Formats: sequence, C-alpha cells, structure tokens
Amino acid sequence: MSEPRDGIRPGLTRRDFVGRGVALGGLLIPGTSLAAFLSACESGHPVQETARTSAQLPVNVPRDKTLVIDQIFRYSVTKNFNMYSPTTPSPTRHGLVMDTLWYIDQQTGQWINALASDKPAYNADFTQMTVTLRSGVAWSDGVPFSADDLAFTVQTLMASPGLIWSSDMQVNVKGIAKQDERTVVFTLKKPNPRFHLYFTSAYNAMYMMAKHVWEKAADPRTFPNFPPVSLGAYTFQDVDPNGYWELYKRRDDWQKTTAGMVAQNPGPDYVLTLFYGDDQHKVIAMKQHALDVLIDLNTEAFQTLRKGTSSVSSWYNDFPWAYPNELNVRFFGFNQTRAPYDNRDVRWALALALDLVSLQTNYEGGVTRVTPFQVPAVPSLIGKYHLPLESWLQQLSIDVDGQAYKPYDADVPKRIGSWAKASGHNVSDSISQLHQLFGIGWWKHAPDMATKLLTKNGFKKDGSGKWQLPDGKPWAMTIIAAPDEADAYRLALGAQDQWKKFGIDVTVQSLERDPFNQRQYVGDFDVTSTWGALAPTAIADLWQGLNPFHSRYFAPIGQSTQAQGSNNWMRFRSPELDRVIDQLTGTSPDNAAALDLSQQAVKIWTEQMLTLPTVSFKKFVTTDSTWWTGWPKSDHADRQPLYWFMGGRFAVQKVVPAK
Amino acid sequence: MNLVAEATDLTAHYIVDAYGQKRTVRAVDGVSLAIRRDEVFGIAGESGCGKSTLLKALLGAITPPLTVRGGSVSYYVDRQRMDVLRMPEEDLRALRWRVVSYVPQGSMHVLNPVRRIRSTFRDFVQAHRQVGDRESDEMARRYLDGLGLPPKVLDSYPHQLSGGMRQRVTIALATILAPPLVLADEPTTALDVVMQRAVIGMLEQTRREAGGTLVLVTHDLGVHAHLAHRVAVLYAGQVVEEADANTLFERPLHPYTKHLIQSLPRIDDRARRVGIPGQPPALDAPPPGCRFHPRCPHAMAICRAEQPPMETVGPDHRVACFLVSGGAGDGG
Amino acid sequence: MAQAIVPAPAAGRQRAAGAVVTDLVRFSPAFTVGAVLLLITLAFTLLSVLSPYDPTDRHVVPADLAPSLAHPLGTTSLGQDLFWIMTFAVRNSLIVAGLAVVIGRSIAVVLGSFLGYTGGTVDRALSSVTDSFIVIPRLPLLILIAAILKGTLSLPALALLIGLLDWAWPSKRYRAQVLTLREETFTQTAAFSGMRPLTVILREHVPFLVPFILADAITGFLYAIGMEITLSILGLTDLAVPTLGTTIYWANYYQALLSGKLWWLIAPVAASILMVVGFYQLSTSLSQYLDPRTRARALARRAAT
Amino acid sequence: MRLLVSYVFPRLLQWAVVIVVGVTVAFAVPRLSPTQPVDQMLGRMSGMTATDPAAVASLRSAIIAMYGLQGTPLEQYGRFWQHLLRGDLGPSLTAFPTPVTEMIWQALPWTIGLLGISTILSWLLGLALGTLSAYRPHALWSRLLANGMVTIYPIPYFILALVLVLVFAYYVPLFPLVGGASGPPGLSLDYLGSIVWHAFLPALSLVLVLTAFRFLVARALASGVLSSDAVTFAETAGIPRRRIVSRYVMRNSMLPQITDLGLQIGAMFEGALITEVAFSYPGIGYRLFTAILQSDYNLILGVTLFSVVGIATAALLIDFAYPLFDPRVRYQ
Repeated sequence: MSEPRDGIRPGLTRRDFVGRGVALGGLLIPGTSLAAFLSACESGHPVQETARTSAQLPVNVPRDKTLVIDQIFRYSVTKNFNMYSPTTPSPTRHGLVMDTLWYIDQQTGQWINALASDKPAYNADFTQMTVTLRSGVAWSDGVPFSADDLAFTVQTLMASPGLIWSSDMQVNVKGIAKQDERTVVFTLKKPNPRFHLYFTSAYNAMYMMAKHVWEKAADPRTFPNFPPVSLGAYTFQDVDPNGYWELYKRRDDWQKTTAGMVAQNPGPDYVLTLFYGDDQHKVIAMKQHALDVLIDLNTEAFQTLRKGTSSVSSWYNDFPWAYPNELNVRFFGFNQTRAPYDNRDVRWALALALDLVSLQTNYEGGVTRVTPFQVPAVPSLIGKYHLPLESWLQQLSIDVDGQAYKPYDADVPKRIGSWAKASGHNVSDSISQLHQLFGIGWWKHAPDMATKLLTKNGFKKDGSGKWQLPDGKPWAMTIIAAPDEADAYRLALGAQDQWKKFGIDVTVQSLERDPFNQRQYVGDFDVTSTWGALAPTAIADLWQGLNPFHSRYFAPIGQSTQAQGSNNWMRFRSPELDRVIDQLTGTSPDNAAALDLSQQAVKIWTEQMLTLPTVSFKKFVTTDSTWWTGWPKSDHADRQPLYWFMGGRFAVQKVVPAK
Repeated sequence: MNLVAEATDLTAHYIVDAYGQKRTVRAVDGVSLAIRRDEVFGIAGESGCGKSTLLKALLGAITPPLTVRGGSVSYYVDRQRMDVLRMPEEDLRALRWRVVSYVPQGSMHVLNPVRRIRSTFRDFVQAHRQVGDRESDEMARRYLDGLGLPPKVLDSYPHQLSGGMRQRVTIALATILAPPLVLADEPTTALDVVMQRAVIGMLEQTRREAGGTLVLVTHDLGVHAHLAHRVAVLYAGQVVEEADANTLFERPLHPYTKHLIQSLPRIDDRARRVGIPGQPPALDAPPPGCRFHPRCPHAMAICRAEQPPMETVGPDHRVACFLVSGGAGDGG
Repeated sequence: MAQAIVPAPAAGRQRAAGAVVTDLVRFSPAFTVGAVLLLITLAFTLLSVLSPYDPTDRHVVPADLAPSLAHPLGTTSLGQDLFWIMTFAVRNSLIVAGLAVVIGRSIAVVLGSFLGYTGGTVDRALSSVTDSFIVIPRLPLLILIAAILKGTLSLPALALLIGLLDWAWPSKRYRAQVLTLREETFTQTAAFSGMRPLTVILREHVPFLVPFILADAITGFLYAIGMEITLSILGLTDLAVPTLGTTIYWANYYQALLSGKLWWLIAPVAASILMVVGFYQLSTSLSQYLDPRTRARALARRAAT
Repeated sequence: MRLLVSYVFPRLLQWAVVIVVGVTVAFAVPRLSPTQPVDQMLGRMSGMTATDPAAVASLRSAIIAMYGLQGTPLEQYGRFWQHLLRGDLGPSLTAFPTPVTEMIWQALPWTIGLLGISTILSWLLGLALGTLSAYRPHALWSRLLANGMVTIYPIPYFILALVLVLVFAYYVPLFPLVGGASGPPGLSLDYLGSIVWHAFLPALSLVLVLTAFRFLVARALASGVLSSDAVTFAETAGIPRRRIVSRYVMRNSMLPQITDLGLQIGAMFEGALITEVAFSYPGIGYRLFTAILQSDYNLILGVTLFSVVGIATAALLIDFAYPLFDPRVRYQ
C-alpha cells in the first residue's frame, strides 16, 4: 500500500521562478561626475508615494476592478496551459484556473472539500477509495463537471508516461469505476491509506481535465490546452506575447465554482498577474500602487518599502512582519558518506559550536522561528511536535567523556526577544507569545562541550587553534549554498564565521541554482546549507516526508538521488528510522498511532542528528491596501495568504475592494 | 619682360617644435627667380638641397611644418601681379589648374586607387570647369588621344597601369586645362630610360601646345640639357648659379656647377668620374659663409666667413661665388 | 623630404626614458590624465598590503556606515570597510585582466605568426578552425562555463577562462600582419642576402610587430576587464574574492541603492570607469608616440596650431 | 567557370566547415556540465507534488525520452543533425513541449529591431563624425568629440548600461525598468509607441558604445588616408572639399569598415546578451541567458546555431562583396 510521497519538498522559493539575470535587475551609480548629483538626492527617496492614480497598467481594465498580482516570473511560453507536462511551473495560473478534490489550508490545517462533497471513504484494508463529487459545479464553457471528468483524468494520465502523476497512478491504481454521475471508486494495487493525498492540495494536487476537451487531444503530452476550459473562478482573457503579464476575468457563473462555493465571495472582476523583475522593481511598483500583492522581498527591500508606504503590510503589522508559517525548514545537511561527517559526535559538536541566536538575529534579522526538529514550528504542527516533545528535549542527553550532557536550551526565544527589544521592536514577554514568534528552543551554544566531543574522537588542535582530523590533517570544510536563496545563503555565511572562530577552516562555495541542486543530488559536498521538511502537508502524519529517507531508496555517492526519487542527499541509513517508516506505511493518517509513530521518527532523527535544522521558512508576503483589502493577516489568520499555492485561490477569492 | 612667375628673396623653413625638440630646417634661404613666359625653366641640384620645397613654395602649397619666413612669390596673370603667399586660401585654390598646375614627386601613387581614371579626370576638370560628366570624359579622351595614350586607360584602375603610364596620366591630369605655368617635380625619376624619353616628349608637347611655361625640378642634368631653356643650380637652399642652358653647360663658373657637369657621363669620354668629397650639408645647421665651402676645392678664408652675393656676369648668367665676385682673391 | 623633418626614431631612442616622459607630460594632456589615474590605481593596489582586515572576514566593523573619516568609503552590510575592500578589488581585477591578456595574446601571437610563416595546407586547415572559433558567440560560452565552475573559479582560473576565449580574433590579425611583413621588399632582400629566416624574423619583423602587439594588448585588457566585471555582476565568479565586479554584485545583493547605501555602489563603479579610462588614455598616447607614422602626423598637427 | 571552382567553391566549403564546427562546440559544451536537465526538472516537479519514489524511475525515463536525451551523446548528435536537416530543433527543455524554433522566432524580432537599428545608426554616425573629425582635427567640436569618444569607448559595457538604467529609469523615471512593450499587442500607435519607449534606453547604450568604437576606427583610417599622396594631390588641385571627403577619404577608408558592419549585422543573431539582461529586454540574448542557467540544451543549441550561421554567412557575403568595394582585390 504505497502512498504518495512528498518528502522534503524543496518548496517553491523565489529562485525557482526568478531568472538569475532578472534577480540582478542591476542598479548602479555612474562615475564621479554624477555622484554629486546623486548624493544630493540621497536623503529623500527618489520615488515618492503617489496618490491612488497609480502608474497605468499594460491592459485597459478599470483599476478599481482589477487585482494586480506579482507573476513571480516571466513566462517564456504564453499559449500553453498543459500544466501536466514536465515544464517550468506556472504558480499564478493553477490557483485561478485549475481545481482538485480537496485542499488542506496550510495556515490552519483545516480540511476543505472542493470538487468532492466530503472526505474520501476507504474500505477496511485500504485497497478501495470512494469519492463522492459535489453537484452544481460547471466548466467555464458551461458543461457540468462530473465523475466522467475525474475518471477520464486518471485514465489519461495513466496512459501518458512523462506527465506529472502519470507514473504514480500507474503504480497505485488497478481500476476506476464510475458508479453514477457523482461517485467514483478507485481500486488500488496495494493498500494505501494515503492515496487521497494525490487529490489533496498542499502546494497543488491532480488538476482535473475537461473530458469533452482533452479527449480530442492527439497526444495529451503536447496538447497546448489553450485557451483553457477551466474550473477555477476565473477564465483566461489575454496574455502579453513576451510573457510579462496575463489577464483573467471572473466567470459570471462564479457560484458554480468550488472557489465561489467555499469563499462565498465574488472576488475582483479582473485578476492581472504582472512580472516586474527583481525586488527593486517590485518595491517601486508597489509604491506606485501598481501592485496589490507580491510573493517575497529580501529584508532590506521590504524595510525600504514599509518605511515609505503606509498602506503596505506583510503578515504581522509590526516586527517580525514576515509570514512564518510555510511548511519548510532551513537546515545544514552533512554528507554522511564522508569522514568526519559520518560520526554522530562530530555532527553534535558542530551543532554545539553554533550560536543560533546570533545567526537568527545578525544574519536573518530576527525574523524567523528556530526549530530543533526537521519540522517547522507552525501553528498546525507546534502543538503536535514542539510542545509535547519539549520535555523529551529537556531530558535528551549525549555522552561527553562519560557524563551525560543535556544540550537543549529552552530560553533561546527569550534571548531573541531581548535582542528584538534592544533593536527597538516591541515584543511581549509572555512565553507563549515568544514561542509563537521565535519557536520553542534550540541547542546550547557550548563550544567547550563541542571541543570535548571532538577530542574524545581523536581530534587535536594545532598551535594556532585550528582543528586537525584524527589522521593529523587540518580540518577543511566546504559549505555549498545558492546565493539566490537568500536565507539559506546568509545562514551559510554565518555558520562559516562561527565555525571559523571555533577553529575549522571553512569555505563557502556559492553556486548557481542548478549546479547547486546537482551537487546535492550526486552528494558532491561536505556540508550543504539547504531547505526542506518532513511535513509537506499541514497534517500531523509525516509519512510523506519520511518515506523517501527509507534506506531502500539510498543512492550511493555519484548516483543522483533524483533517479531514486529520494531527497536523502545526506545519504544516511538509519535502521531504527526504517522500522518506524515501515510501521507508519500501513497506518492510516487519521489513526492516532500515525502521530505517535511520526513523533518516534522525529526523536530518532533529532537524536542521531541526521540533519541540523536551524530556522523555519519566512516570506515577506506583502499586500497594498490602496485598492483591495481582506487579505489574511496575523490578527485574522483564518486561511493561508500564499496566493501562488493552488490553495491560495480562496485568499484571492475573499479579497474585497478597499473603501 | 614677360614674366609668368617670380620669387623674390624667398625664405621658407620647416619649423618643428614638438615633444621638446626644436628644429628648424632651412630648406629655402633667400631664393630669387624670374620665370618667363613660354620657356622651360630647370632647377637642378642634389637630393636634399631644397628643390622640392622651393617648388612647393612656388605653387603656394605651404602646409605645416613648412612656414614662409620671408620674401614673396608672385604670378603675372594677364598683366596683373598676384602675391601668391598672402592670397586668401579660396582665391589660391581657384588659381590652381587654371593658372598653375603641378606634377608631384613620385606621381606613380597620386591617383585615387579605388576609382577609374575617367572619374579622376572628372574630379580635376569639373573642379574648375562647369562641364558635365560626358563632356569631361570626351575632353579627357581627346586629350589623351592627342598625347598618344590609349583611350582604354580611362576605363582602368591605377593598379592596372604600368608605372610609366601612371606617370603620364598624372602629367595629362596636370596639363589638360592648359595652364600657363606647370611645375613638375622629378617627373622622370624612378622610370626606365625608354619611359623617360616618352615622358620628356610629353612634357615638351603639352607645353608647346599650351604655349605655357614648364618649371622642371630634377637632379638629372641630362634631362635639363635636353629640355630646359634656362637652368638654376641650387645648393643647400640657395641658388648658386643661373644661366641659359648652353652657357651653363659650356662655361659653368661656380665650382659646384662645374663639378655637376663633369660628373655627367659622356659617350666618348672614358675619364674616371670624380665625386665631390663629403655630403650635402644638413639643412638644419648649414655651414657659415658660402655653404659649399667645406666641399669647395677653392675655398678661401672669405668663403668661410661671408655669403657670396649674386653677381650678374652675362645677359642670362648669374653666379654667387667669391672666385667670380673677387672677394679677397687670395687663391685661384 | 618628410623623413628629414621628423626626428628619426633612432634619435628618439637614445633620449633617456625620463626625457621621453617629460616630453609626453608637457605635450600630450591625454598622457598626463592617464598617468595620474593609473598612479592612483597602482597606489590603491599597493595599499592592499597594508589592509588591517582580511578581505574575507565579515562583521569586523559596524555595518552600513556612511563615508566618514574613520571609514573614507563607508562600510558594507557585511560589516567590511569598503576602502580596504576596494584596494583588494582593484588589485584582483588587475590580476585577472593582466593574466587573461597575457594568456590570450601569447596564444594569438604564437598561433598567428606560426600560421603566417608556415602557410600552405596547415595554415588553411588551422585558419578555418580559428574562423569557426570566431563564429562561436564567446559571451554565452563564457557564462556557461562560469556557471558550471562557479564555486571553484579562483582568480587564475577565471583569467585562464577569459584568456582562452580571446585568442581567435587576434590570431587572425597577427597572421595578416605577418603575411604583409613577409611580402615586404626588405624581407626578400634580407632573405636573398643570406640572413637565416630566424634572424630575419627577430631583427626585421619583431620591431614591426611590437607596437602592433602593444596596441592589440590594450583592446585585450579592456575586453578582459569588461568580462571579469560582467561575469561577477551576474554572480558567476567566486563571490568570496573581492573584485570590482563582485563588490558591485554584493552591493546589488544587499540592495545598496534601495536602502540608501549609495557609497557601496559608487566606489566600485567609479573605480572601474576611472581605471579603464586612465589606462586607455595612457596607452593610446604612448603608442602614438612610439609609432613613427603617427608621431609625424602628430607633429604636423601640433605645428599647425 | 574557373573562378567558381578556384575561389567560390572552397570558400563555400569553409563556410560549411565553420558552421559544423561551431554547432558541434555548441552541442558538446552544455553536455560537459554536470547539471542534468532531467534531474533539475524532476527536482522542480517533486517540489510541487507528491511523487512516489517507486514511480520516479518510470517518470524519469519517460521524460528523458520526451526530451530526446536518450542514448549516448553521439547518438543524440546524430539525431540532432537528422532533425536539423528537417528544420526541427526539438522541444525546449524548460518550456516543454514548445519547439525551440517557435521560442526563437518569438524573441528574434525584438533583437533584430533593437540591434539592427542601433548597429546601423551607430555605424553611420561613427563613420561620418570620425571622418569629419579627422579632416578637421583642430576644430573645437572635433577635439571635444574625440575626447568624449575616447572616454566612453573603454568603459565596460555592462557598467554603462547599468548606469543608464539607474539614472534614466530609477532616479529620473523617464523610461520603463522592464519589458519590451506594454499594452495589448497590435499595430496600434500606442503599442508601437510603447515599443520605442521601452527600446530607447537599451538602444541608447548600444549606440553610445558602438558609435565610440566606429568613430575611433574611422578617425584613425581617415587620418591615414588624409596624409596619402592621392589626397594631397587632389587638395593641391583645388578639388572641392566635399568631393575630396566623399570620393577620396571615405571611399578609401570604406573597405575595412564595410567588413566590420557586415560582421556586426551577422552577429545580431547572437543577440545583445548583456543589453537584454541589464534592461530585461525580451530579445534572443535574454532567452539564451536563461537557457544557459537552466541548462536547456536544445534552446542553447538553437540560438547558437542562429548566431553561428548568421556570422558565418555575413563573413561569406563580405568575401564575395569584397571586389565590389575595392577594385584592387578583383580576383582575376
């Protein structure tokens, strides 16, 4: 009963979409002759906040009826909506145009029935799943959505290898039976209590195909599906041939779409997705109120935008501003096929040599939550892992020269809070509030303990305080990192500084995004500053995240982990973890045992220091309230604000015109 | 006296003052010449004696670093005297090819390499005559035909013609408008003897047809003997002797002229030719007194001290030498 | 007649180098401007030795300070003193460009002259290979290789990479130059008079080629500086090593403009412009002085004013 | 006929060889990079949706087949030439299944428009100003212009481009920061207006740099020609200046500049990569740049093929057109 696997999901970061050149954008000061002129206007910001009549948009639609969304990247191909083919992702399209059976809201963990009218029904041994569909849903061309479409979608995908979900369906589905217009029964090749997750959107899930359109396609793999017949509340209207913007119009019959039914709100008449280029241009656009919501900014760009424009806000109104609840974590991965990183004590020593408070404040601006677990401390998970397991953390001990040392440091959030107060931000002192903002705790900053751990394993310090490996050679470590993933890269620089002070000769290799990925896939690194988490969906059951780390998917050095479909770049093999995963495989996610087994896995993971998680994700998801309000914020966090997720369609739908 | 052009006490030097080096090359130093109508006036002298500079001055083509330090050059056009060196640039340009034209030194390379001879003729003719292309081509064809040059020359490019042919085309270019005064700088050098004869014949024919004057500069006394009516001998930027051709060749007075004539090979004369010791002086630091004295077998004390004045010793014969003007006369 | 006027080069050479420089300083403003700018650049490069901070150390000074007496060029968001970083940046950029020119031009000269002198089928075969290298767009190739090697691209490796991509076009120019020299009459006369071919090359051709190589090296240097800066601004070189390009990269990375830290951008941009302009002014005025033909024309022009 | 065999055929052969070698290099180099496009695509896909590890193996081989990357590089190379001869450059790996040719045709007009105009404009401007400045070296405008050009020329292009973006798109927001045009595409006036408005800064940066280069080359060549014998002779003959500049100076210094222009136009297909990246202009260079960073083999190969063929053909045409411009090079 193999289940859909979505282990450590790299998550959709800004870099996935923003081309290197674009991120540069490039702004520069001329030679000396012009410097005088520029420094004259250095004080006041050159681009003042203009009134509501903002810069004109590239399309002539009424500004007050149009929601302008940051398109995140420029489409190189504009007339192709075949979102099943292996191509660059198009995040701002699937929320508006596509639909699937269920959604789990990443902020609240709430289960949302979309095309399905209620939860999936499994038989006793999880070899059959029955889906009953919602009635009254229609395609954009008026044809009603029915069981035929669902059955046709799965059968077409099974018959066309190379499309997303096609090989998953081939591996799982034995047969599909349409019982009536609203019911479909899937019979599975082997028991799989999590088969429904293929249709349950965290970032996205299986898009439904319109049978009456796709059946005419010669080859579904190259069918452009343009202009798309869609299930979303919006229909495709117009596109810039150079891929800089796309225009969508709300369907008149928006009540016949699940977005309308769930959100119970018409939403904007038009949605315009627009590509402005790098942070620099987005800031200018939002200052001119020509952009209503954007995906992310680096800290400096956000501060500049926030200071100059009153109508702009991210998740929190005040420090630390950014949206902290994406299901992802930054972590240092040690290549456990290379000495000395295969030694658990060494990994623990490296952890104790770090001062996470300094990393989180000086390098990340104090804006993210710390987490000792490979699971982010988000609202839907903090109650299931961080709080219940805190007592276990306090008891956790590692053997240092015969005596048991307790590495856990519970007042990390307090120290970050005091740093924040010192830097002039108002932060409350209540421990629950601090846990919300900065996570529960991390490992103590104990270089002396780290030194003992290393000497216990035969490491020596040479005359000038530099560490030598047990075989006498100086310890030289290289960290690989991708500069366009800002938080991970700044953590790498911070770790380099701290480990250098500790006595290790550390160099950071800053790699272009694809070569960085490739070096991880083939295990060509000592340490990697990367990201991922065991909980891709906001449910307590971690099977999706844990399964790819099972040793049966282990990829030896040199062979790409992608060939195995695993994210185990660190290449560890843990028999105890395998046993827990095997037990979890047969357990239904709703069963309480699933949570208990997942907690066991997290304990093993943490104790064996398989990875060194540091902070969870944060994004300056920023909105401008000049034209539209109603975005989810920290004070009314009833749904996720991630508009580029498929589930973000509800946030877009619930937006209302500003007074 | 029907003069066509005249230089009075003309002094023109090359003044160079750059990159910290100040040099003055005294190429022409106080030269006076009277050039008559309808004659061939030869200017002879070794290379580096200022012949070409003098000719450029006569033409009024003063381009830096050549600068006029004194004296004047004038043309006599229908009884009217024109001071060439002080004329405005535009008027001087108007005179060119109508009143005076010039056959440059090394005229093998002066034709525009990328255009046919026909269009070069058009440039020269239409610069001074209001004629269309067709008429200019017709004029050129008839003129070349008259000079015995094959008309197909007009359709070819310079690199397709031999050196001699290019030389003659340049001469044709200079004389097509039949200007009263033609200045030719070393027209026969770098040519084989046969071609020299053809060029000399052409010069004679064009001058006679135009009834004009030819000023001929060459170091080759043989050419002067053949063509020139009167010859002036130049040494180190100064005229040392001037006479009609026969007087000069038969009764040269100045030691330098005598020597030049003796060095001419004669068909019947087997005697060894005697060269003058030493080199012509560098013009940026000419010797004091008579500039020839370091190489003059008869040099006297006065020769080293003063410059010999120009003495008229015959109807058409002038010479500047103390042997003749009898300075202190302390030696034969 | 013209030769007599112009001071013969032989005479020029005897003048002490100092005298030549004083002449140039007095008479060619371009030389003076260039020399001053280059002196500043050299001073900057030498200062790097005195730097109290190691260029790769971060947070050694308070971050984001505007230029002040303590920090003449201000400090960066990484907590580095921009003045000392710039001394390393200028030095490293010069090293890369210098090495790249030497590598690129030596290949070009050797290959060009070899082809020029051998001729025949070897020449035709190798020339068509060179032609195909000219046809391949260099910049995308450079970006591709840099993107692959990026993390491991040390300064010499970067110089080698730029040098290896800048030999095709110059080698064609040198071959053409050698071909014309071979056809010159003085080569034939030297060969007839029994001079061994090698001495013909060394004594006759090299003096002709040297000014040509010098002038060509200038364009090579400009290309190399341009490439280093372009690759670095795109983030395709070792970002830990401070060069003019990487300083601009980091200024962009930390949004120097948006957050009003202009000094962080002005310094590298102004430095690269002034350095390059200075170098070009100096080298063109110098090569004009060395090449007799251009000097004659310069004299004529000078005398006329 | 002999001309065809002895000259045209070998030149065409060389043209073909050059293209094959260029294309082979463009085929091989991206494949040397360790980055595997299929792995990258799987990484992106697994980043979005649940993919069972057991299912990944079949998904991976299916994608490899779709991308046409199956078999050894040699087989791929063979298949590439088969498809190429049918005009099919294969699908883009990052924007599958869109064929590469479609993506190139979509971006090419932007580059041709931007580069075409700025190349020709700067060539004419640079040539005219350079030649005139050589002819009038001491005029104030000429000296100022020369100093300006000598300052602009060496500045690294990327810095010049970024300075323009900063000053005229950020501090003084006259021009847009991103994109090629705005508004619904069509032949309407405001769409064309927006194209010009977007293309102005990139074009300005190109024109500045290219004119500076052309100016310096033209000036050097022209001053060389100006001191040639042909021009001095024409000058002395009083030929009007306009005719001297156009018929003598321009014509003689034209040939090397024509070859430059030809090659620059040939190189247009490579796209102005730096310009398009610095100004985020939607041309072919920008597309090549993103293709390189995402190791999209087919797109890299497609764009490089265009630029290699472009330059090689330009070089070929120039060789054939050579004799038209310079008679001296006529191949008898």
